[in-house]
Parts: sequence; structure tokens; C-alpha cells
Amino acid sequence: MNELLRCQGLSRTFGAVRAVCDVDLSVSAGSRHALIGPNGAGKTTLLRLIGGSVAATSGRVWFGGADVTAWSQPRRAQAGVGQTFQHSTLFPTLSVAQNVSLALQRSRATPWWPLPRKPIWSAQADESLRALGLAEHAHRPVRSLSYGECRRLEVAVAMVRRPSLLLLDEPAAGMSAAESVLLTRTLRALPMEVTVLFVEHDLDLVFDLATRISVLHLGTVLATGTPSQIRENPMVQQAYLGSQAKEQRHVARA
Amino acid sequence: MSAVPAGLGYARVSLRSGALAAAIAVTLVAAPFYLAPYATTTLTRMLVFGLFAASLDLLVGLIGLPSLGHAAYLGIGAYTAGWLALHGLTSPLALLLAASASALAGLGAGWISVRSSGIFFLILTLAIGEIAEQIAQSWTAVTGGSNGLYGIPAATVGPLTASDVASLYYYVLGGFGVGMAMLWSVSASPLGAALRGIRDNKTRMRALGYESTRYELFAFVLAAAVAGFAGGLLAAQQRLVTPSDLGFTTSALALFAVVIGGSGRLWAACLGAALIIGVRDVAGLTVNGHGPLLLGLLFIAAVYLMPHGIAGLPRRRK
Amino acid sequence: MLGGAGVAGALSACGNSLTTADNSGDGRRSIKVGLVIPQAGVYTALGIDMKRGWDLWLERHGGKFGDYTVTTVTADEGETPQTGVPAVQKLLQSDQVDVLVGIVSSATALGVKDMVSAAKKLLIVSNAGAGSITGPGRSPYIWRTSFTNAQVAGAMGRYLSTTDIKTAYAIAPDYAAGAEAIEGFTKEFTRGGGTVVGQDKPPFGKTQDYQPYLSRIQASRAQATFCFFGGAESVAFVKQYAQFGLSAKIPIYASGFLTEGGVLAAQGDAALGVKSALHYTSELDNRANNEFRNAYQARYDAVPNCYAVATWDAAAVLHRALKSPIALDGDSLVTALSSLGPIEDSPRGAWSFDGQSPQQEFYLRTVERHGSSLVNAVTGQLGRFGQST
Amino acid sequence: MPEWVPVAMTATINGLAIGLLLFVSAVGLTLIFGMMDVLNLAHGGLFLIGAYLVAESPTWTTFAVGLAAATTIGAVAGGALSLATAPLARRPHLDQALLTLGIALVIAEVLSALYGDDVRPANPPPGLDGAVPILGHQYPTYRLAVIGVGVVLALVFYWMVERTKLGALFRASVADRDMVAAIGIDVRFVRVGVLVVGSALAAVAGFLGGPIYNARPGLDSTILVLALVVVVIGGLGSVRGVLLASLLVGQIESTGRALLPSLASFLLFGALAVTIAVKPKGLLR
Repeated sequence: MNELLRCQGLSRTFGAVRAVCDVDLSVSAGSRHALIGPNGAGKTTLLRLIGGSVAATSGRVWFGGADVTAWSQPRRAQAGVGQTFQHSTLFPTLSVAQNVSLALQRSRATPWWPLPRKPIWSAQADESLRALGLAEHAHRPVRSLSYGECRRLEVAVAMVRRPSLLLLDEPAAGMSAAESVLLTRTLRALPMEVTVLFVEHDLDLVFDLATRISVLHLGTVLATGTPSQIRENPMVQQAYLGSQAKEQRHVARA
Repeated sequence: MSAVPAGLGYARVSLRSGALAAAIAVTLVAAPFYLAPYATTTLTRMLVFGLFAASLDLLVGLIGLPSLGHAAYLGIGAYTAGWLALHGLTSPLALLLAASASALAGLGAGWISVRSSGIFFLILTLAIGEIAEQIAQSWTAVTGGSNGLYGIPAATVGPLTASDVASLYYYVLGGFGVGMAMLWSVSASPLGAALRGIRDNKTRMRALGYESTRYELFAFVLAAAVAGFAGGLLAAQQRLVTPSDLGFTTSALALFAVVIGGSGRLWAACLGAALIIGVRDVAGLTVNGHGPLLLGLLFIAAVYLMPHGIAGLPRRRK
Repeated sequence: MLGGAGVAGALSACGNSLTTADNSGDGRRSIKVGLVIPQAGVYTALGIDMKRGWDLWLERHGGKFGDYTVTTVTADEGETPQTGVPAVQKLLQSDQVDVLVGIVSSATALGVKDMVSAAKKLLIVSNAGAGSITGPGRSPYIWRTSFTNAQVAGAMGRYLSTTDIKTAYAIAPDYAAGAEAIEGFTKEFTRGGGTVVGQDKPPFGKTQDYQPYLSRIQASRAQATFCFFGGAESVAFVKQYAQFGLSAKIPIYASGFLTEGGVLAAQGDAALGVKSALHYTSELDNRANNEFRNAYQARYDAVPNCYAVATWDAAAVLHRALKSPIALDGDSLVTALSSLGPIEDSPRGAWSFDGQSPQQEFYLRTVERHGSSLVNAVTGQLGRFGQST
Repeated sequence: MPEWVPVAMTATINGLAIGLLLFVSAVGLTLIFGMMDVLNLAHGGLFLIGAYLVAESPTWTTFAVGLAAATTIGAVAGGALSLATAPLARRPHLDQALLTLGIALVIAEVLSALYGDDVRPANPPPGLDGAVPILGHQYPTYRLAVIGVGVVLALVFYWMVERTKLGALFRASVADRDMVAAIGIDVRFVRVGVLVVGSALAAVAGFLGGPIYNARPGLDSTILVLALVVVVIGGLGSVRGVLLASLLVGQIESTGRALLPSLASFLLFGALAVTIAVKPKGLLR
């Protein structure tokens, strides 16, 4: 099994708070790897440590065989780490297509070109929009989209450059059931070259999509395994899937 | 490459704004034919200062970095062009060298300053500007110290000399056109789009792989280069360069020209600059030293009456 | 502003003027003078003095230079050439004046050189002191009725070297005029056998507190301090010099601007005993000055100073140049000025043009209390100095 | 004893006096910025008002009356400023800067109309107008008094901001204004209070600085730039930072100039550039 991402002893403290503490994590290429855990378990921080928007206090991150601990976020992005954020960060005044194009533009040899030129577009961009049901909305300014549409566009933008690792932070949060299904279908349809590491509270979606699951609790990894292993792990059940789980599902579905 | 979808196009130039631009261009080109000499001279000064303010708007409007030391690059360009002219180079090549010198200085200063933001950027650029002014004061051998470079020969284009009011106006107008075209190009380019993205949401742009600091630095250098270009025009227009050209007052007036104009619109920055020069050099000269009071009242009125600058006025009327 | 001179005016060189001709058709002649003085910024006080000198001369002479009725157009020079150059430009191009008078900032005076030359108009500088304004490379159209920075400082240097004082500390603001003053002083002082044991150039316009320099002066064990300051800096320097107890130990010998004009009252008793060299003081006892001082005091309730005198004299030399009707272009006026000879009736005493700048007597002045006010009493004559000495 | 020792010694003491005066001038600016993101460019104008209120030869009575007047005028001006800037709360910083710069230009013009364009000298009150010897160099008593007053004011402020309920409210507002508003505290009250206190302090600083600097046109912008430098070096909204930065700038302007006179013009802004290049959010942030 080919390892794409590996975290070793990864920690991050904010003042006195230890958000992520000595995490070891291995993500194999082509997997659909879910990070679950109660609120405040450090899932988002771990994603950011991997994406590079937050620097590690200690520990190392390897990506595709290279030690990327010291790499900046843009450098990791260029190396093939795509990501979405918990809160939408799309550009509200730009159209759907322009938001996508801005992501595509970075793949050009001269993204900094200081003279006007034809905007970039690609078949992949069409495909991403179509897959997420956004093709007919391409011309609409983002501020006119519904919340769910924005969430889908987030994923579309992250996918458009075919990253080798896609980091998704609660991609289905706030989506309707139908949208959530569409998202699951899209993610499942991704080729195996795209590895997905995602944080999600909707456990139905997690067990539906994930090939592997890590459970975080208080900043540490409690367990990692296949969905069935996790389902049966007594420690996990106690810490997370027990009474809390129903509550969590409720919240996620609300 | 597949077909570009609707909604990806550039902002198309509407017929109305196209006609307006053409009308303005004609008005500007014809100016010496209907303006008195001093009015033409003032308009010449407005063009130089307008281009300078517009170059600052590249920083303020496009990447949200308010510089209070932008006059340093105007001044470096002006000193470069002035020095070259005094040593025999009066052709437009001097403008390019002026822009290059400012770009080089901008590279150094930008490298230090784009890592900060907000008021820290404001005051850091102020400090760098003050240091530049101090160097201009002290490096007498090159800059002429506090008396500056004077007796600068008129600019030449081939056999033509920009020495009288009208020919100087056309020389500056030509440079203004070139400079504004450069700024507009940057604004409408992929770089411009990336810079606006960085201004609005740095985290997202970094996640997309844009090294935000490098882009900001690039914009800083470009803004410095255009300011240096404007400085070259300033040297040709004033035939004199002194430390006050790169001093705090010049920087502050340009910044407030951008604010009064309405940041993010290049043409609005030019209008803001024209308004300030008009108040200072036309009205201010004849009110027995109450020019600063006029400027103060202008600033106060602008804040309350034009919340989105001059650029916001047409919007409000609708 | 619109319309104005129209196409012809704009497209021709800016020397265009319709008033240069001898407008004698109806027997009435007139001359339009552009007065360029600072009305805003740190030099405003000087601007007021200069305007008073100008206005007073005209008032006392029926508003006429010879047969020419004078119209004065004032423009604000501001603090820097950024405002000064447009002011001159406006007077030349928009007001189409025949003659320019004034200018405090040397940078402005130097900066308008080409403009004035191209317009072939006479400019009489009535303050700015940079040597190069009337030195080598000068414009034939730019004359001066005030002083040069080195001239004033040199007068003090030469005098000091004739006294018992053999060591001095020189201090002046870090800008061109300050450098010229220190250079002028050092040249004359060392030529007479003195030694400048140390010098400082505090940042110009950015120094409020002179304590660091005062300590250095004291530590240098110099016998005297030479300084060149004006305006607010002269007040701060003199007051702090006294506050830090230096005035009792190391006497000040200065370029006269230190205690000239409004700053002297502001310095108060701290200035007592300060010695300075200048080409004028209100205390000069000659007929011209007595008349001038009385008229000035009556009119403005203030003591006149060298800034007012220089602009008064600018009017006086124009009056002499226009004694007999001539054309008002720069060349004719320059020819007339060249043959003026000594100006005998100036409040500063007799002076003449050495080249295009005054050769004049310098006075040693000591600050004394006369009644309720402080004055620069005349305590010596330092001889005549010209542009180049 | 080598000659530079007393030079450096007196310069150091003097730097302390200048630094503490600067602290009183700048602390209001940092409070105002930290509290409500208003870049108050009229701050220098308030300082100048204070400086003009010192009589040329004050008695202790006129000195006290002047000080009270400076405090009152500063406080009233602060209230007026809070009214003037209130409509701009949601607008960009630069709009507030433009407005307060306009106000600063108007204040300067009014002062020049009232007091003329000459320097207006101011002297210390009786008893403080002498000098005391320090290592063979005379040092003005008044400046020593300024050190004392500065220390007291610094301590009072430190106590107010770090130890009182009002201070806690202020610090919370600096950290997260919306949160403070959300928990039901009327931010407007804090806002007006900070502007009133900050502006009154500026006028008081001008009053205290009057006998050192003398009132004159242009002093407002000189002090404003110095105060901005101090505020930025210190890190916005931090009283401790401003104190540290004031003392540092005082030493740069005094000891720095005494020991490196040929670099005097570059010292202040060089130090600022280095500080921000190394610590982009100020010394204590």
C-alpha cells in the first residue's frame, strides 16, 4: 500500500491550549480517509497543519515522500494539496466561473502575468461544475448562490486542479440531503489518483464514503482503521459513537 | 481547451463609458487650445500627480496596502531622470531608467514592508519614505542636497523639445497615457485578479497555491515603477527635483487623493489628485496663506459628502 | 482661467506678455510686480515682514517706481519648491507680471532659474541666501538685495579670529544653508588663525531638543560657539543653551538671523549677551534707518528687521532703475540695475551690487535690554563683504 | 573620566525626560487606536493647543489654571472627535485618517489665527526654572520634574488599564469589540470615554512639553509623527508597549544623537524600520 501522507508526532499549541498533540497519521494513496471526533478534538487544526495554513509547534509532515514540514501553504498547494474550508471563502463578487478560473490560473506557467489576456478554462473545470450540478450556474455571481451551492462550489474549486490530496473540512455541513448525496457521488467518482482526507460530522456520509477512518479525541488519535473496525472498536464507541453520536448526527442533519 | 462559459468574460467596455473615455481623451488633447497658459501648466501638474496617485492606487485599491511613503519612488524616479538629463540624456529613455531605478528601490523596500499590514505597513512605509528623503538631503554629490537638482534641461523626443507650455503638456500627456495604460493593464490582467483575491481573502489564495507575499511584492515593485515613471515626468515638468518631492507631504497628499477619489478606481485617483492640486496650486496661492485651511475643509467635506469618494458619486445619484 | 490668452498664448513660449511695451500711449505707465512670499508654513513670519517692507516703501512713495504705477500681485510661496515654483509659474503665466520679488527658500529661488530666464523677466530675490543663486552659473535675470549665507557667517568668522577666541564649535542645521554657513565661518575663522574644534549638524526641522548637542559643545571645551539658526529653531537653541547653563560658560557668536525679528522677543532673557553679525539691525543710527524705523513702527507697531529691509530695498532699486522710462523686459531692467552704483539711502547703510548680490557693511550686534524690550545693539563694525568674500 | 561619559550620562537622563513626555503624548493615541481603530491624526493638534496654554512666565496659579484649561479643552475636543468619527465607525481606516487630518489642518489654522505665526515661548513655573549640576553639566530642573510627572502618569495608567474594571473593559474591547458588545456592554460609552481621556492626555502632554518645546506652528505634525512612531513600535493598544517604545525613542533622540551625531537624521526612522521588519506587529505583540 502506497503511502501519500504521513504525520509524525505532530503537535500544535495555541497559548496554553494543545489543539493537536503528538499525532501520528498515515494516509495511503487513493484512500478516502475520514477524520471524526467530537467538537474541539483538533480535526480542523490537523487539516490546517497538513494544508500548511497553520505551522506545527513540533513534529513532521511528509507528503509524497518529501518532508514538507517547513513548506509554506502555497508551496504545498502547488505540490498537489487542495483544500476547502469550514467557512466559505469564495469571492462573492466574482462569478462561479471566475472563482474556478482563479484556481486554474495558478496552474499556468505565468500566473502573475501583468497584462490582460484570455481567461483560462479547462475540460476539467466543466466536468467539476457539471458533476456538482453547477454547470448551469457558471455565470452567476457567487453572492447569489444558496449556501449549499456555495459548499458545492468550494469542492469544485478544490477539485479543479486535480490535486493528489484533497483536504475537505466538513464539506457537507449545511447541505440538504439531496446535495449531500450529490457530493458523496462526486467524491466517490473521483479517480484513484485523488486521495481524499476529510473531516465530517455526518456519520452516514462518513461510513458511506470512507475507506479508512481516524478518530480524534482531545487532540490525539484514538484509533485508525477501516469503517467496520472503527464501528466495532469499544474505545471509540465509548468515547464518541456512544450517546454523543446520536446527538452529533442530529446536529449535522439539522 | 474547452469553450469558455459565460460569466468568465472580462468586464466589457460599455458603449457609454467608451464614449466618455473618448470624450475625455479629446478634451485633454485639445486642452492647450482652449486653456490659458497657467491653466495648461496646472493641468500638466495634475497629470503628473494623477499618474502618481493612480500608481499608489495599485497598492491601496488592488492589494489593500495603504502606503504613506510612496513619494519615495516618485522622487527616486525624478532624481534619476533629472540627473540623467543634467548629464545629457533627455530622451524618453530617461523615463524608463527612472522607472527601473524606482522599481529596484521598490524591490528592496517592498521586501521589508509587504510582510506587515494595516497601520504597521502605513508607518513602515512612512519611515522608509523619510529615510529616502533624508538620503536625498544628505547625498549632496548626486542629489544637490536640500537645494535639489535644478537647471534640468527640457525633455526631448527626437528633434522636438518639450520646453514651452504646450509641448511640455503634450510630453506629459503622452507619458500619462502610457503610465495609465500600464496600470490599467495590470489591473485587468491575471495578476490583477490574483491581487484582488489576495486583498479579499489571503487564506484562500494561499490555499490555491498563490504565494501571496510574492504577488504583493510584485505589485509593490510595479507601483514603484509607475511612480518612478511619473517622477521622470515630474523632472521634465518642474525642471527641478528637491527633497520635498519625496517627502511626507507628497506621500500623504497622494494617499488622500486616492481616498478622496475612491480607492480601487484608477481614474478616480486621478480626479482626487486633480482636485488636491487644484485646491493647492490654484485656489491656495491666492487666499493669503489659507491654502492648508482649504485642504482641511476639503478633506472634512469629502469624508462626509462622498463616502465612496468621487467614484461613488454617480452611483449615489441613481 | 479658461479662455485667457487662448491658443496663441499657450503655444508660444511662456515669455509672452502684452504689458512689456512702454505703455505710454495715454501718458500713464504701470508695472505689475509679483511678490512671492511664504504665507503658509514655517516661514510665514518672514513673509509677513517682507510684505511689510514692500508695502511700506510703496506707501511712502506714492505707489510708484519712477513714473510707473505699481500693481502688486502676491502669491504664496509656501514652505518648499512644491508650492513655490507653481507660485512663480502662476505669476509669470497667469498674472503676466513684469518683475518678480521675494522668495525665502533657496531651493525655490534656484528652481525657478530656467523659468525666469526663459521668460526674460527680472527676479529680485529679497531673502534666499544660497551663494549659487547669484554665483557662477547664475541667470542674468536674477538679482538679490539680501545676503549670502556664507557672507554673513564669514563676517562673524573673520571678526572672531581677531579676538582672543582661538577655538570655536560650529553648529547649524543639516541642510544646504547650514552647510554654507559653517563653511563660510570656518574659512574666515581658520584663515585668521582660529580652530574649529568640533561641528554638528542637527537634522533640519526635526530637532526640538538640542540637549545632545549642548553636551557635546560643553565637552569640546571650545571657547565659543558659532551657530546659524532661524525661526523656531533659533528660539529653541538659545533658550536651551541658557537652560543648560552654557551661556555663562561658552558665549554664542552667530549669524545674525539667530536673534533677528520676532524670534528675539520669544527668546527673552536667554538671548542677553548673544553676539551676532548681520548687515542690519533696527538699532543702526543713520538718517535713513531712523526714518524707516519710525515709519515702520508707526505703521505696524513692530520693530523692523533685515527681512523687511531687503524687500524695502528691492522696491528701492526698482525705483532707481525706473527713474527714466524704459521697457519692462528683463534685459532692459538688468541693464538699468547694472548701472545703479551705490544705494546710499538704505536703512542698512550704503550698499552696492557686487555682481548681482549686495556688497554691504556688516555690524557686530549684541543683544541688550533697552527698556522693556530686547534689541540687537550695534557694538562694532565688521567691514564690507561682497558676494564672493 | 573620559569626556563622553558625562555626555552620555546627561543624554541618558534627558532621554528619560523626553521619553516620558512622549509617553504622555502617545498613550492617548494608542488607547484610541486600540479601542476603536481610529487613527487620530488630530492628536498633534491637541498637543499644540496644550502647548499654547502655557504662559510665557507662569506663576504657579496661572500654571495650574492653564493645566486645568488644557485638560478641559482636550476632553471636550475628545468628545467632539467621538461625535465626528461616530458615523465613520464602519468605514475604512483611511476615511478616519482623512477626516482627522482635515480637522488637524483646521486646528492649526485656528491656532495660527489666534496666536500668530511666531514662536510663542513658554517657561517653567517658579522654582522649576533653574538647573541642577549633574557630573559637571547643568541640567534643567523642569525636565527632572517632567520625569517625575511622567513616572506617576505611567504608573496610574498601568494601574488603570491592567487593574481596574474599566481597564479590563478596555482590554477586552481591544481584543474583540464585537464580543464585548455582544455581552451587553455599551461600547459607545467606552468609546467616548477613551477618546475624551486620550485627547485630554494629548493636551496635557502639550502643556507639560510647552516649556521644553515652545509653542509654534508645525509642532503639531512633529509630535504627531513621533507619537505614531512610538505607537507603532510599541504595538497598537498596549500601554506597556507604548511605555517601552517611548523610552526607546527618547533614548534614540537623545543618547543616540549625542553619540552618533552624524547619523542623527537616520536614527529614528531607521530604528522604526528595523523594528517593524523584525517584529511586524510591534515590540510587544
